[in-house]
Amino acid sequence: MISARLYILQRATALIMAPLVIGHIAVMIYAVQNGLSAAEILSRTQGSFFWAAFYGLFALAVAIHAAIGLRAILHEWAGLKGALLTAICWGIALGLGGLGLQAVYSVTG
Amino acid sequence: MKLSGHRKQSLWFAFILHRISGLVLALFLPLHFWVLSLALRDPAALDGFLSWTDFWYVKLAEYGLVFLLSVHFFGGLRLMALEWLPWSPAQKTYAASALAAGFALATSFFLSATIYG
Amino acid sequence: MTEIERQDTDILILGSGGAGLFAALHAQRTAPDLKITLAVKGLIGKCGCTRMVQGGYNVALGGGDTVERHFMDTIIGGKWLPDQDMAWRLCNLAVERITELENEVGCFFDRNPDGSLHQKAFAGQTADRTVHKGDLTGIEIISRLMEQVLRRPVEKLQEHRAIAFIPATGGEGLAGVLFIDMRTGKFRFVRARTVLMSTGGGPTMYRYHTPSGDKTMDGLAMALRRGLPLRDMEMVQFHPTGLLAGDHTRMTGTVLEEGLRGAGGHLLNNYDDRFMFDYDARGERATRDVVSRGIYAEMRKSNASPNGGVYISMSHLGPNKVRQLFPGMVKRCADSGFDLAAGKVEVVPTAHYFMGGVVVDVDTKTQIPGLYVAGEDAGGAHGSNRLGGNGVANSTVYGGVAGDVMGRDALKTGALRDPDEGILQDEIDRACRPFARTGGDLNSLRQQLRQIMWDDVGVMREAAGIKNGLAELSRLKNDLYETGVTDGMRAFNLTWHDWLNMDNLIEISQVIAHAALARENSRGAHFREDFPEEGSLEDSYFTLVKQTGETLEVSRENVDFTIVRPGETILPEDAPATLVS
Amino acid sequence: MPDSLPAKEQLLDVHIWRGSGEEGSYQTFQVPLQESQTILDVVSYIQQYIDTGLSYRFACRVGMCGSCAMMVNGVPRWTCRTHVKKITDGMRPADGLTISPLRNLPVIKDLVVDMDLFFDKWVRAEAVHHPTRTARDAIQPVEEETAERQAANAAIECINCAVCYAACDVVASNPDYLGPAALNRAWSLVNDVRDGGREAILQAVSGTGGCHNCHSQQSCQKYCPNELNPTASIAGLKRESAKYAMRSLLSLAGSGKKGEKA
Ligand SMILES: Cc1cc2nc3c(=O)[nH]c(=O)nc-3n(C[C@H](O)[C@H](O)[C@H](O)COP(=O)(O)OP(=O)(O)OC[C@H]3O[C@@H](n4cnc5c(N)ncnc54)[C@H](O)[C@@H]3O)c2cc1C
Ligand code: HEM
Ligand code: SF4
Ligand code: F3S
Ligand code: FES
Repeated sequence: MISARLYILQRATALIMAPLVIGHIAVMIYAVQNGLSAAEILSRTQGSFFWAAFYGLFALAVAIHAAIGLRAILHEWAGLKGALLTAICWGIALGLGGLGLQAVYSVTG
Repeated sequence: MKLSGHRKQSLWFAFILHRISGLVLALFLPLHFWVLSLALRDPAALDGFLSWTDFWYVKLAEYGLVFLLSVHFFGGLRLMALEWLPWSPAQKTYAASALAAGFALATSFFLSATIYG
Repeated sequence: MTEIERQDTDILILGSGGAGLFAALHAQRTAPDLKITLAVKGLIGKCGCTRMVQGGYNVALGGGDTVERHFMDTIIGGKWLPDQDMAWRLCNLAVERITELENEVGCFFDRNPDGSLHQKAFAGQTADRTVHKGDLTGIEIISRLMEQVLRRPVEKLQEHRAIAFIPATGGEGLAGVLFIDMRTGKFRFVRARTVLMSTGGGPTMYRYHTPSGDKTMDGLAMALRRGLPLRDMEMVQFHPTGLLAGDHTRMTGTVLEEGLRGAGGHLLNNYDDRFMFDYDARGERATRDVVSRGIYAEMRKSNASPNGGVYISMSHLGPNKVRQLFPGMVKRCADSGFDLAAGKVEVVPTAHYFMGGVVVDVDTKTQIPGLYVAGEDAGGAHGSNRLGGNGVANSTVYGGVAGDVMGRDALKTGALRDPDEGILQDEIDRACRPFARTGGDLNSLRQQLRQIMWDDVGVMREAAGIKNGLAELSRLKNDLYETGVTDGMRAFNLTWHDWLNMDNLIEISQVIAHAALARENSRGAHFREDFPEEGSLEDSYFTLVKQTGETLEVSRENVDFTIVRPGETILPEDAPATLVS
Repeated sequence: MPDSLPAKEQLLDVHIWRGSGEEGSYQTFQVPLQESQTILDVVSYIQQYIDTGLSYRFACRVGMCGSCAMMVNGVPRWTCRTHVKKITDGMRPADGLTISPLRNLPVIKDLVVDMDLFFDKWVRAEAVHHPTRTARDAIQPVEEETAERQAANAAIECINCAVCYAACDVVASNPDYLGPAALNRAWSLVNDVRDGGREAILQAVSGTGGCHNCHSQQSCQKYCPNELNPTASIAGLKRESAKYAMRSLLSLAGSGKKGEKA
């Protein structure tokens, strides 16, 4: 179910996410030390182009990456295939991407 | 899925760990995004959520998620190394190291959250 | 009347060893528009002995070696009994065939540092001539051939056991072949314009034997029943070192490679004495037949190991060195519970190859129009002894020849021939015979057969023993025909096939015994204790056995020295005796 | 009965799968233990001495033909070279041996499976030599020491036993997946300098059933009786075919642009 193209996309997004995951976890370790609050998060992220780009890229990459990953799982474990599988995976990618960008927008916008 | 004999080998466990972690992370993501987007619409609700994190069981769940993320991360790096670097016979060691590293990273997150949080 | 499925094809090939697969490729090339059907007792490419070839493939590829030298070695090795035209064609076409294997089929043979094919010398060769892929040459040859055949439009009839050649009504030529579809247990009759028999002989009627379990002389028995003459049937080659681990395991009899002795392995009797020098000045490095007889004689002196053989010991070379030199053999022994590197392993001579076979011409044609024979089933090319490395050369060379010839002949043949329905029905009845009986003990019969052949028509023979063997074989045959197989579930019924195997094995055992009795001298693989001399080379004869009605007729025919006479050579006068350093 | 039973006969419980197609169940037999005894010997004993209707497949009996693979206590193995002791050591004797047909292939009867699909995929993977020379040309000189030759050689000693195919969960759950053995052979050919089908192979292993479906479970490598490493071969294919796909994407994009200008 995974062709060369999807493979490339999945590995590429994984590579893109690699430093982002490290960054994200580091921020979390740092952030939780001061106790989490909406205000605290927003003060750090709001209006920051850097964080918008950081999390925007993360959200897009993860949407693609997870959709392809779930494609394999849905095929192998749920037996889905063909157009239905492709449609579902597009749905997951667009859904995750949309939700993700919305979340990024709400904390950085 | 019964654990039949052929699956009783460490690298199969590494595979299933990678898959489960990816799957759970993917399922968790929509929730995560939804909670964050509350920041715009309803900061108080977000705070309400965040205050939950004071409960130990939520902390544990959080720990679990961070563990899954870090173990998936290291596992992913391991897989890409397997695919793209010259073959190494030490695959079991790498898988064990990825697990250990994921564990260490998640624990340090957990500790800083419990000590300071 | 039993239900039979019927179908037609143009070219029908029995067996997927080196001969069968090559025939399929060549027939497809020669007659691409004709339908080709490949019928096998096992799975395509996964049965038969070509896959089990270890040492390699003999071919003269220059560097001083010539086709003439290969030919002379073959004739001398066969003790002047080979059909010289067949031997010549074998040596000559091997050159083209090895190139085809490497270039077209894709075989991956070992190389010299300069990139050319690596060749080594087997015993009995005067040049480094054996092309190989490590010590698993057969796997490489058959896997590559199998891929090529699988990708071509060849009809597959797998787990189809041929049980009879069915002549045309009126008797002119062959109509087709009757099979049991082993998976369903039903009969199938396939009409064909041309049929190749390449079922690979295989002397599995001996207590110890090397060939794969699917080989039970089916083809030779089928040919015998249609009245075809078989030649050199007394010539059974024994390999000196078969693994010995008791009668209850199928590992017993399988080959421990020749190279072990070559590298300096010792053969020890039960008292840890190196006994081979009592029999030959070359000790363990003497030729296969000599070492086999040495071991056999030692066993008879009550010097045998617990399981009744002798030991091969390599440990004096240093266990690590043995592991490094023979990784495959060490691992194989270890898997079976033996330590070849540091311990000693029980061995026994084991029936390995069958030189005898159907009389054919150099184009693989038999006396029956439409029937062709190639590979180990065909007699003549090796005479009384096959050189190591000439077996797979023979099956691939003549398999290819058969494919070409059959392709051309099938294009010329008019309508398919109609079968003699009476014979068809008789053959079905014959196969169903055990279902009408109850009782009997097939396992005991199998063990008796193996013991009789081993004792009476084995490594060493003499008239009284052979006669005793013949009497026992007749008794065995009667017992078999009173032994039943439970009917009801014919699909993949191995016990039914064991019965059919036994039928063929006993029949050919009788032929072997008759031929062995008829040869009153000792040549190559055939050793008569009552006639130990090789006899006059000038008057060399080969034996012929033919079935007429219920009786076997044995005759002798003089070898026609068409190319070279005993005492002469076709090598240039100044040619060195050997090129092997 | 064979004449060499040990003095005190020890019996082993053997549970064997009987049936055909999807239907079947386990049946238990008692087999005397012997000093040198393989799993194939155990199965043969049952067919010869206890239940003459039992079906199984073997040919060479020495690990060369790859006909005899079965699941032994849930693990795929070549049975002719698996010593019974290897399995029973460390096992509770009461558990006995469980022998079932090879996984991931349709069952014909009892322990016999239909291997056609396995070989169909072999051909579909273009895992068949693509000649560049004919029998009339000279044999191509190839140096053993080169990296390509060694890579081709490392993957070549496959007996197509389908043990790896049975061990792989992707094969079980993705019917199109070509499987470790076919891909391993394809990788050998990609490295074989004599092969003219590189592009055809890379294309054949890049589709929906191709090498990219492998999740590196490595059971193939773990259980391959010949110690081959299909995981490494498949990794190589993933690399080379991804590069190939990138190149063709780029060249497509390139030609697309030219098309626009024109
Ligand atoms: C262990 C071993 C090692 C050997 N090593 C060497 C070596 O190093 N060099 C060398 O030159 N030779 C060697 N030989 C000999 C060589 O393998 C054979 O001479 C040669 O391969 C025979 O080829 P073939 O095609 O005639 O028969 P095989 O390869 O034996 O094929 C026979 C085919 O016929 C099929 N068949 C049998 N009966 C029927 C039936 N009733 N209906 C349908 N199909 C049937 C079989 O299933 C099989 O597919 C070795 C043999 C053995 C056993
Ligand atoms: C939060 C983010 C992530 C999510 C939700 C996620 C999700 C998934 C999912 C669902 C799969 C499919 C698993 C399978 O087929 O067995 C997968 C596979 C994979 N992931 Fe992730 N992933 C994330 C981050 C990462 C990161 C950061 C990396 C690498 C650094 C990574 C590397 C991989 C790789 C290499 C695979 C392929 C595994 C295979 O084909 O067997 N992932 N991911
Ligand atoms: S790769 Fe190994 S396990 Fe797979 S078919 Fe080949 S020999 Fe068998
Ligand atoms: S077991 Fe299967 S998942 Fe890949 S590494 Fe082997 S093919
Ligand atoms: S019988 Fe040939 S590999 Fe086991």
